[in-house]
Amino acid sequence: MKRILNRLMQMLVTLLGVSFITFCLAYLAPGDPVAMLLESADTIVSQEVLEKTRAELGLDKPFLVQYGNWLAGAVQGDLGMSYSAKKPVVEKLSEGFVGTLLLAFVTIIFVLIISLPLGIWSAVKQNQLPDYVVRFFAFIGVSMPSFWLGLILLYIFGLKLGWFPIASSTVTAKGIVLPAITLAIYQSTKYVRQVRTVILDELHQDYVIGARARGLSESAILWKHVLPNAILPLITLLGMSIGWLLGGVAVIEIVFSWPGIGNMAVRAIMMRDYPLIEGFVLWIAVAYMLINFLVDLSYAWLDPKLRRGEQSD
Amino acid sequence: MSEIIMSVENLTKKFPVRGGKFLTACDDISFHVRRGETVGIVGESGCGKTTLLKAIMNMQAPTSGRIIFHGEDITKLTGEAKRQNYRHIQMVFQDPSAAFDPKMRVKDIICEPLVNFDLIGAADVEAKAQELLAQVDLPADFANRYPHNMSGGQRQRVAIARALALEPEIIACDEATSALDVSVQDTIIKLLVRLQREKGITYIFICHDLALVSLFSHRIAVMYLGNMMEKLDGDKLSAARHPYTRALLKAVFSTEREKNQYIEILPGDIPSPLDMPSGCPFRNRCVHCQQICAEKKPPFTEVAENHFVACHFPLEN
Amino acid sequence: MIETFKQNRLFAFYTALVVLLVVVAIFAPQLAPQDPYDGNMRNVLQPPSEEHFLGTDKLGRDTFSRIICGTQTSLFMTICVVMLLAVVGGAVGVASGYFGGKVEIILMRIADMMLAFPGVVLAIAIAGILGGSVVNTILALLAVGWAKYARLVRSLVIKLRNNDYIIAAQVNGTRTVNILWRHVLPNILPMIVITGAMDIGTMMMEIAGLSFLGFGAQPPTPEWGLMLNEGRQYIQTAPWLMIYPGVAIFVVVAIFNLWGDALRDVLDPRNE
Amino acid sequence: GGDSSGGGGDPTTLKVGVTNFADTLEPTQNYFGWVVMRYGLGECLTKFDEKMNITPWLAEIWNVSDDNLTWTFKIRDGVKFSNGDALTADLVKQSIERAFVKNTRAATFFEYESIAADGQNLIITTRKPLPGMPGYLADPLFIIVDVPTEAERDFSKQGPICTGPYMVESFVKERAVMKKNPNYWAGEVPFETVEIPSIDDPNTRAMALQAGDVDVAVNIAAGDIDVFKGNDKFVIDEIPSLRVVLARMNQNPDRILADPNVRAAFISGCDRETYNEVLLKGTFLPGKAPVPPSLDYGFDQLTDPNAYNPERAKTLLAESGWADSDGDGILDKDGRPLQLDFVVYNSRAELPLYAEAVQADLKKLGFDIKINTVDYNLIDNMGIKGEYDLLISNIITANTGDPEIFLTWYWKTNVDGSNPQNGSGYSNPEYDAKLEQLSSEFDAAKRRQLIIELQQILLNDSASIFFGYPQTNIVNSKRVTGVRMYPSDYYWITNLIKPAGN
Amino acid sequence: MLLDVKNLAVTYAKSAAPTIQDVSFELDAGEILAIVGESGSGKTTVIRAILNLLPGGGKVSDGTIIFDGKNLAELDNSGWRKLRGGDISMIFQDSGAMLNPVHTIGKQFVEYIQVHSELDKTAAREMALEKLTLMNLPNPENILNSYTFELSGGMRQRVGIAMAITFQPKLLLADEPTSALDVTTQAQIVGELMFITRGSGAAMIIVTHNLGVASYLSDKLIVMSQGKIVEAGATEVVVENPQHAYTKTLLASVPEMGRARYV
Ligand SMILES: Nc1ncnc2c1ncn2[C@@H]1O[C@H](COP(=O)(O)OP(=O)(O)OP(=O)(O)O)[C@@H](O)[C@H]1O
Ligand SMILES: Nc1ncnc2c1ncn2[C@@H]1O[C@H](COP(=O)(O)OP(=O)(O)OP(=O)(O)O)[C@@H](O)[C@H]1O
Ligand SMILES: [Mg+2]
Ligand SMILES: [Mg+2]
Repeated sequence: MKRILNRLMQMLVTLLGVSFITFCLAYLAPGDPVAMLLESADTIVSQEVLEKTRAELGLDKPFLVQYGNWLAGAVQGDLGMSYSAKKPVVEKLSEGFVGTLLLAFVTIIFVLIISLPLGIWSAVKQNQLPDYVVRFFAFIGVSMPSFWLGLILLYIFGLKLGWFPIASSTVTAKGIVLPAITLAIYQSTKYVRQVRTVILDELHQDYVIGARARGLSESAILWKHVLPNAILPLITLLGMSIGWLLGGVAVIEIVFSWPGIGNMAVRAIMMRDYPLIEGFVLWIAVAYMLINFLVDLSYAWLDPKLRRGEQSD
Repeated sequence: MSEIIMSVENLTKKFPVRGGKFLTACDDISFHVRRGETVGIVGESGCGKTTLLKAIMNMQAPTSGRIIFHGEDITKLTGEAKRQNYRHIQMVFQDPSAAFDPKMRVKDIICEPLVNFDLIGAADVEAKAQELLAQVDLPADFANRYPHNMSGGQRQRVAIARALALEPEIIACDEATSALDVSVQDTIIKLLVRLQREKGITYIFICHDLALVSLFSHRIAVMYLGNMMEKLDGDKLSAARHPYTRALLKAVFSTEREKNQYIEILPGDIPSPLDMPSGCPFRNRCVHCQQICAEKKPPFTEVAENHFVACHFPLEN
Repeated sequence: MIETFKQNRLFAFYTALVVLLVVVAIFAPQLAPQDPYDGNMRNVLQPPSEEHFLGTDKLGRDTFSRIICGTQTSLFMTICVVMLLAVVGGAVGVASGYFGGKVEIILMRIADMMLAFPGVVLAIAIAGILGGSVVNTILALLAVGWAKYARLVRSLVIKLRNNDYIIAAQVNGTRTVNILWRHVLPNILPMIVITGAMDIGTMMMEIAGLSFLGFGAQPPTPEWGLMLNEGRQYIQTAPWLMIYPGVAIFVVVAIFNLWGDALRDVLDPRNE
Repeated sequence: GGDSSGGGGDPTTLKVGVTNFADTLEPTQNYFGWVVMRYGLGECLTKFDEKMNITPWLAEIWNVSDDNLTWTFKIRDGVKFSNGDALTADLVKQSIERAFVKNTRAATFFEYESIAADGQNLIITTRKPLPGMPGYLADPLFIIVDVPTEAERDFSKQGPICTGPYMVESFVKERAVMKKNPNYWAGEVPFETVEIPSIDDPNTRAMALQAGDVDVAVNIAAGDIDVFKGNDKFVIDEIPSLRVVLARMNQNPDRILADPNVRAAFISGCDRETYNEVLLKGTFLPGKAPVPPSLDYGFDQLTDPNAYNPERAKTLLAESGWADSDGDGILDKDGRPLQLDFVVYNSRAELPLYAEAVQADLKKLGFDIKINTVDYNLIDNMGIKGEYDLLISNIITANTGDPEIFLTWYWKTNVDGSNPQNGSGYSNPEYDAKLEQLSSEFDAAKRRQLIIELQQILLNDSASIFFGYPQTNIVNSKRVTGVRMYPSDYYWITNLIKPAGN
Repeated sequence: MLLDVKNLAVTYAKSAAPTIQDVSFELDAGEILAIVGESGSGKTTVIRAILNLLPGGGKVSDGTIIFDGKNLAELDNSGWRKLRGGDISMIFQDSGAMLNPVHTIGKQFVEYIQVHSELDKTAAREMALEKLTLMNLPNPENILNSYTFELSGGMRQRVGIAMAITFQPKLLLADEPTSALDVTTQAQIVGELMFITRGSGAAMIIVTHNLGVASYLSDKLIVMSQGKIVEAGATEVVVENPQHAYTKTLLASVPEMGRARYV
């Protein structure tokens, strides 16, 4: 319990830091936020109006006060107004959220389906043909730019074969397939290697020799002993990937016109929509922390050392 | 009897551990070291030997207590003063393969202390290295080897050569031979003893092998759970009077088979240092334990000349 | 050195490939058959032919020449990024790992914060806010990446710090500066080099990704990511414009990945 | 090309691939009204036909008083808003007044003395004679919305209540879904639902159409149009547009382009013929003057002093004292390199192409052109503020029926923000005077003459560079019929688009 | 004869020279054989070769191992599995490390029992409890529910021994079973090993570098150096009257209480 509380405290501190950095970033960025908020394509607002709004929004206060206000708002779920959309950042973010969440989820499922069996297979058959084949493809995969792969898949399966939509400006079951597969291929190539390394590491542990000496069969050793041990490092990896995916995978979302948060972020950056960028960065930080926290929790639950340590506290 | 060169006074080291508790690794340890002598410190794993040595080597500040050397408390030294102190105290590590920078040649390794104190120039390294190697019975051509091209025993000789380079007054050894085969251990010990005779070096020799310590220490201190239990002359070990020391002696197997019939098994495990028994730390395994042992920690008493025992009921010979 | 090559033929082979790439990068302007910036605008979007080995792009520039020159851009940016990462991250790591204390706590907290981000996204944000350019891309990747190196180096230094031979050096009276310089640095260098070498591929890809999004190199720079982005417009009518830059990225990244792997096998102390 | 366009699909649903810059459907916000109109949601009092003639729409008929100051528009009977409210002159009045309150651009079209509703008649009195009035009211800014419903409806979130054939079902920037307006006044509405994904990337849009993801796609880029040409599954409606691609040149003091010689050299150095005929495959006509040849404003009789002539460009630069003193290939003067910041946006494929072509051509003359790609939404604001040396955009020249507003916005002298659209610092009293004349000239022939003269002034001053005039297109699969491109570019989704079977 | 090892040679890498060579010895039921020698001399290799558990691609490159009349080289996979933990058990230097850290000891003990018998879970657990009790382990129920990291070194070693004797193996292989332990614990474990083997009539091969332990425990002694047996014989004879120079040095180097001191 104490450990978890500790973790939460640490997360809060980190979040505070992240929020401060992003706020600084936006604060230092060129452009007058009030003007950006009020002005649009064809309107220029007079100096008095600017000053007045600035005072209203508290943007004439010292930097730290402004940060405090922003933080207070953020805590209550108010991240300010998006310059470009002229609507609350939170609302804007939530629009992209569904797409990103779904894409992340489907991708991870694909990744697991592809990489776990292949990784295990290649570890068990170390330095045999299956291992070489799997490693070869994994290697091809890591060296291939994902956006290029995406374009090629789009060309073949979207355009030539017409199986999947070219642009999924909305969340659809069909539309998610290509981006998820592109991401999954890209991620899996990494995973296969990692799974392989982790499994190989475990296979070289003493307890495997112990199990053999007790007459256990190789498959029992693999499934009952090696995998439970391998799961911990893999969970960490998985957590990192999910966090990464939740951040929105800008390039892929753009290639497939997927309405996710990464796509939105790139536009926000192009439009210099700093409140939205801030909100976005903060969201990523929160998502990452949450995932890490969950990973920690799962450790506390899966790792007997931690589980027992908890009880004796 | 020679002069006292170093005295450890009431040295205590506590480590904070999770849950706000403290682990007492060394509890009120005191002893003297005399010039030209070997002090052997024995004890089972976790009894605080390394912690004690780290305090002596000024690598870890003790929680309380002093270590007087050359008239000053060296635990208080910092910065340049601390560095200068190392001219007089050197150390030999347990694992001869880990004690060297793998990227350095032997000559650079053994002359590094001299270079550090600007005692020799770069030009003299080769010659000085060969001289030092000769002292530890290694051929001169070892000067240009790398540590990984040598056997464990050879490496330990290099380590000793490095410790000798500054001609220190004290050399501390933490399990300096326990990673070696017995035959190699034998030659290394012989080397150490020879050097002691030639140069009057003082050793503080930490070890868990009672038999080994008994064979070449002038003084022996026995530790258990951070506490010192008995201090006596090396040649009088068989006359030990602390039940723990006795138990240790009885647990030593011998190649002389008839001796093995005296093997006696001490029941129970060493308690966790986080969960120390009250009173005498050894009482839960001691067959002579009585009421007072649980209540009062036994003080050191001199039961014979230069023979101190921390026990309420020291055994008779 | 020569010994290493003899022992590890594969490593020698990959090193040769890397050297070849570097040579291509350095002499790209001389090697490119045509001016990568100036094309014949009357001769645009030509498919591969004898004259234009990989065809021409939307401004009639020779794709092959642009890809060759892209090696320079790509390699230059990547190597800058990786070296800076190693230096900056390494310095932070050594400082916090060896000295510990408050400095360490603060630095590592910041590093953790940086690591709490998917690097690419943050790099996009930074590059986007600073404005797309080669220098800004390098800065963005540096800002995002240093933490990983700092963490790595710190953990290496901490492990090292408790190593007997570092303690021995202290006991020998070695001054701190010398310990860092003579004992710490040479012993962490292989790991830094390995990490750096293995990162070259990744960085190359990230740089290309940034350019692909328009936050990296700007036209008319011959940069592969940018070329891919431009080629994307012609995926149907001039697919070679999209395919070859991708192939170029793939080949170069693959070579560096192979080399990085081999280098690790050669340098990694654990493999001795 | 891939010929796998899905044949089937739901006959009650129309899918249109568009580019969308609007974050909301509030017609008075920014230029978002354009989108409201293009999506078949909003309608105006008047409308431009295929020839850019003003025709009645929500207003049946109109006339102007003899003093040319009072306009009377008769609002069509029987028109209903999508919620069933009847359209009255009073509601129209409220709607127009709302536009004036919400957007300062309204006043750049006309300033009114009064607006009044009299039965179904809307009476607008202006301060000065405004010959372009009926055309002004065709601008999407003046889309007629049901103002009273604003009390319970957030237009910017849920979309306004209008009179068009379709109404909003859902809207986010990336995608709109419209549904049939059950109360539509002008005949049958053929589709139950219209799905409008926003596919900003022109190439993706083309692929989506080709793959059958959408039935209709707007503005297929030059690079892709060949794929559809000669493909019997698609119909292309391509017309010369009223658009011009131009780059504003910032000639405020201190800017390099303040020197007319440099501007002239710049323009002379650009081989516009090649850009349009080769790079853009003839989908654009080579540029010269502000108003495209598709509008009859004397294109051929205008003379361009800055026709392609790199030698002249070199001479001009030398005259102005630019020389390559440090041998880096870039000219410089007083230590300042000839470096220009060229602002571009991406959602129209030709713009970066022009910019890069210019960059390549002018490099040979010693210009160092830095391309700065920004989002479309930032363009106008940057234009207003003058944060550029060159700013390229694709602009409609006759959104009110003739180029008057266009010629005013971008080049009329901007005195203390009186004409914010002209952020370039261009100012020529002669030009302003002629504009003044034009603004109250009712005679068509005289107006034409004035417009020709205005253009010539701009050309002589090297005020801006006009790259080319696009063809615009809309391409549809043969699943649907009735898809048309209008020169005004306002009307994309109409109730004339029907399933092919019917 | 229970075990007959003849001319055993083991090679690790493909091309390298054999790590151990020409190792031959015999063992009868109930006998204890100790193997001593300097580190790296191949002691571990010998006993791992018997169970075919050589690490890192090690292979028996020559010689035969006959156990209980069977040539082990002819065993197939399932034959090996039956043998391991059945007729031959192994005790390691750190038995704790040989157990999976994420499962409880009980779970692994039960699993092991079920691999070699038809017992159901409860019966297997009963059996495990019984074996642990045999090893003087206090509170065996508790131990079954523990993870390895929760036990002290001595306890782990006892758990290892308890598991090893579960199926009354004919041969116990012990690789430095006391080297990681303190002297007092070492004495405990050595005592227990002695008690168990003598009690059950199992034969044992114990690898140790503690000559004292070897002479205390074993009937026969093998001295190895650089992959070869340099001396072998009855323990008494070898210890008291060593013939080979290496054995002599070795014995002379052992620090013995009461010997001539160095100082
Ligand atoms: N830095 C530390 N933090 C917390 N506890 C420590 C630390 N260093 C040592 N200890 C604890 O202090 C006690 C004594 O440790 P020390 O290393 O001095 O024992 P030792 O006698 O050298 O044992 P060994 O023979 O195993 O080397 C042990 O229980 C150990 O766990
Ligand atoms: N997996 C392996 N691959 C290659 N060589 C090995 C391997 N394991 C051991 N060896 C080598 O075989 C030789 C014998 O090793 P072994 O472990 O049998 O020695 P040992 O007598 O048990 O030593 P110790 O007393 O240190 O345990 C050593 O020289 C060692 O380097
Ligand atoms: Mg120790
Ligand atoms: Mg061994």
